[in-house]
Amino acid sequence: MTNEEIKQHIITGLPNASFDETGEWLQVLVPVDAWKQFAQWLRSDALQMDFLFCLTCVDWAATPAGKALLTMVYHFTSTVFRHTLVVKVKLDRNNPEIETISDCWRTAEMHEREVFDLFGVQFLHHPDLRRLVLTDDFEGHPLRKDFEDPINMIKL
Amino acid sequence: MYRETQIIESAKTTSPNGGPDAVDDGALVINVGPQHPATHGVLHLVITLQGETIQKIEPHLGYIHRSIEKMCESLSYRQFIYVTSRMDYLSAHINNHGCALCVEKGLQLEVPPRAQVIRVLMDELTRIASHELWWGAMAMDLGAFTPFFYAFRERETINDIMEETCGARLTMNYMVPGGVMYDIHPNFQKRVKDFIQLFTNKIDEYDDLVTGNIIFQNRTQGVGVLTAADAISYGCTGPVARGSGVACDIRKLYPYEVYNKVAFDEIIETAGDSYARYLVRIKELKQSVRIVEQLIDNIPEGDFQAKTKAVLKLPKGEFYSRVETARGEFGVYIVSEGGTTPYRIKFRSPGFSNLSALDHISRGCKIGDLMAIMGTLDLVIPDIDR
Amino acid sequence: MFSLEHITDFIQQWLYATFNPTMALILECVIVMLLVIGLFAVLGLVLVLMERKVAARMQIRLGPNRVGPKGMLQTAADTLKLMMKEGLTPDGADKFLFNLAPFIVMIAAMLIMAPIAFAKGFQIWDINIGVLYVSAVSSVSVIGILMAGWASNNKYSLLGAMRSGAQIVSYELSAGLSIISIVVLSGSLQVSDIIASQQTGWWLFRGHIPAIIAFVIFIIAVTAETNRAPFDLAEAESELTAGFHTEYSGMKFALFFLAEYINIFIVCAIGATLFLGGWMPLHIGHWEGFNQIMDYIPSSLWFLGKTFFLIFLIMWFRWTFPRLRVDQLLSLEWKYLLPISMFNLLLITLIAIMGWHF
Amino acid sequence: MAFLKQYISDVYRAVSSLLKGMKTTGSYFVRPKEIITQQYPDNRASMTIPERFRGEVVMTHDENNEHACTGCTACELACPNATIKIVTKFDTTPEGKKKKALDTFVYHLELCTMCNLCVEACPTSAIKMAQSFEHSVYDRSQLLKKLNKPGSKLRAGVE
Repeated sequence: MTNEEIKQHIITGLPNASFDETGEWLQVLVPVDAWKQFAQWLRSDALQMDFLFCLTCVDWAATPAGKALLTMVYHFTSTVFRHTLVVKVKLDRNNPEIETISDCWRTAEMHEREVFDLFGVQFLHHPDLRRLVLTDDFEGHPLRKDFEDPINMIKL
Repeated sequence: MYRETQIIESAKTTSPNGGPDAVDDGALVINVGPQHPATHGVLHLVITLQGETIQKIEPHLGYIHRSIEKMCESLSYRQFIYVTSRMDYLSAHINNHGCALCVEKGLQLEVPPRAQVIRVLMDELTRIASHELWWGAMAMDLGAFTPFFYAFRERETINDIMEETCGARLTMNYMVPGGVMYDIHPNFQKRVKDFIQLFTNKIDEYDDLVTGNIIFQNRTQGVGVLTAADAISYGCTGPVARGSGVACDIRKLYPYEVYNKVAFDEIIETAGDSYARYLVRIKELKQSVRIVEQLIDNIPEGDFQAKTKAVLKLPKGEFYSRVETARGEFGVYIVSEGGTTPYRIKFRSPGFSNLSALDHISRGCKIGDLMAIMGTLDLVIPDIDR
Repeated sequence: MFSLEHITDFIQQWLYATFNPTMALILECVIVMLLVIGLFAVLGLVLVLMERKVAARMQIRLGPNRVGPKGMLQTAADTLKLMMKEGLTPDGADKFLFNLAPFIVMIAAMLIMAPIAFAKGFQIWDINIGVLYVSAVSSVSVIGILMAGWASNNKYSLLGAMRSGAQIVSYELSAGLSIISIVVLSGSLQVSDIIASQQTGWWLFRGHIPAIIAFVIFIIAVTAETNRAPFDLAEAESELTAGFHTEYSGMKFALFFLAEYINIFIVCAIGATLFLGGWMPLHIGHWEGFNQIMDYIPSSLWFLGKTFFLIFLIMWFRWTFPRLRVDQLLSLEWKYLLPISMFNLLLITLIAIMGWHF
Repeated sequence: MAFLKQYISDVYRAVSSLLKGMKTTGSYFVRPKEIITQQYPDNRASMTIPERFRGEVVMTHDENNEHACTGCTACELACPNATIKIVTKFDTTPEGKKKKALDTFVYHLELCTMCNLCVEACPTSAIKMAQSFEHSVYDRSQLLKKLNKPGSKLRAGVE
């Protein structure tokens, strides 16, 4: 499907989504409260986005515009139609909460645990939200821009 | 730090999906790893057993987590490439390739044809070397020690070739944005051709020793079945997904460099069991040889590196590139704010997603099957932990 | 001609002439004990070195080559190291059983030495139920293994021990049935009689195809009984790190290690005795000249040659095959080996009754 | 009967596959020429290291004890691990002008990953990768190296 067709499909389902076509793939910005429903629709309906190949988060604290902003970035592709879509969800940096999608895409379970570990994003209704790579008693979230570790981090 | 008793307690009380697969009292919880002969690195699996049957596997990661993504945020676009060799150290070339591609995408840099061919040649040689090691280690996991040495004999030849051209055996750092670091060594073509000749004879020996062996077939056939739908849902890529019948070879789907100009087949098996994954890799060896054979005499003349500025600056924006490593799809996601260093970088490593399917496919298997499954998932732990 | 029989006879006569009978018997026992322990030490060193050299040659490498000429003293150095090492007993282990287990395994291995005929007339105890004795005592070692696994307080050890128990008990059956087929052919349980019955030819060749099948089954079964690859599930290092001896170190580990190799030697010696004629030289029909040349080779060399050939075969298995899974191991025994060997035993009985063998 | 046929063919297939494997290992057993063991360090004299092999960073000095390092710190900037530290001083040229020059080239071998980026970055080819690889020492401080030889100076004509 071309980007235009994908856009049409999305707008019928989610009128207040905003698009960005500057990158390699079509990007869509989804409000956080509509996310879960949108994800389920993506997975099963016309777009058939069954393959979530990248799930990550970006902390914008080091930029002037994003003092209180985290962005979840989901890269989807469809093994049926071979089209790719990037979905972004903006979160409040001080209290980041988002619904889990690990029930739609099984790979999200581990990826969400990783994002929780390194960014501190709370995934609601996640089956097993614990730290993944760091120890259970670790303090802070290392991939946030304001994380400081005076012992182990060497500034060049 | 993790305390063993705590982990055992947590494994007993928490059941991730609740309900039917809650662990009952007669279960035996054992820790496989982080120091265990079969995990090939510091992977820690907490396994709940009922007799010898696996009820649940819970991977505990992070023993070799170095926060490479955070490190890369303070390294320039030339510098960060070498770090990725330390992730999947068995396909270091291909990782570096993915990073170089991403930077080139951001700079809109045209790579000279000679460099493209050299890169693909190196990728395929790396893939052969990686699959060689996997083959030996997999046979060793299943109790046959001798194949390991045969595999290493051939792998050593590749390493020697790499050493001559790239200057290092494992973490080469040969890819730079815009091409390769230096031209191929004058002996390169001859040595690769010698290797190909030697190697094609040896593949039959591998079949005699392992593939056709009745014990090996019984150990792998029907073990750890991953369906196509599950493979997609778990984000599996590479030989793991292709063993389940999912076409996911990045070299075919989204060709980069000269992959659209060479003839090779994407190997797909449909059984989804360990044996299918094994066959995919063994057949991929032959396909890699085919690619190398096509390219080795056709390296175009010209520059091996495009002219680049001394300091690279990517424009503001997001760039994603993906390559097919020996283990699957390796993605590099760079968010640039226009500076000399990436603002945020994310490596989508194939091993991480492939590992997440481990619990699902090994439930109900015997503990001996776990070795076959882990062997065919071909996990490289630094790639998972990053 | 040089013969061990003359030496042993001479010593016995001298002992009984010099001392009273009780004293002579005690002295004889002491001599035998020293000989067996010496043999154990030498066998352990030689077999471990042989294993490492065979493995190295198959794996296109050199193997031990630093200590002594061509690495001959490597195993001696290893033994020295193991003796110097601290023998740890893990916390929470059953200390008594933990320390007892290696000795049980070792003593079981030592006991089987008794009825083996090393050369013509060179046998410790020619008991009239020799073969029965061997198969009875060899199953004692499983108790030691179970004990080691249980007492270690380690889950890997326990799993390994349980596997070993299931495995040895099952494979005893087909090993026993193959032994019985030779007993049927030779008509005696006594080791010396069985060897004597092969004067004209070895049972492997005289018993037609059923004897060969019995031999193959015997080799497979004893490989399993000695916990050797491809049946090394009790140790299975890629699954259970080291199985039942995970927690052992130092000299106690060395005893397990030694017992494994002694067991291999013993089962191969029994195999050589039953199927390949023990110390009997190779005789072919009426080729008198050939038979006489064969007779010139000392009987002890014949015995050792046959035994080491079988040991090499078992080592060859180990360095070629992957390991079986535990359920496949048992189904191999119960679905394939046991039915085949029962049917085979019937055939052999028929051959023996009808006198069809050569 | 079909069952028996299947049973026998199973056994035959199994045994023949096992024998094939034994043939492979057995053939290596009788061919000691195939042995590939390299007896390092005994073969140190006959060992050849490819000229591109990256063992450690060295600075080339010519027979007059002169090097080509101007102290421009390009390598220091290119290094991802802070392996290189350039200490500069001010020399007085014959014309009486002050000129920046290399004082000490500090090289931390223990931090180096042999990525070759410093050699690539050097505008005057003053440093290169050496083929030595036996770097193990008993004390980490011995890995901290000063690359410019004592009393060495900048080769004339290198800018």
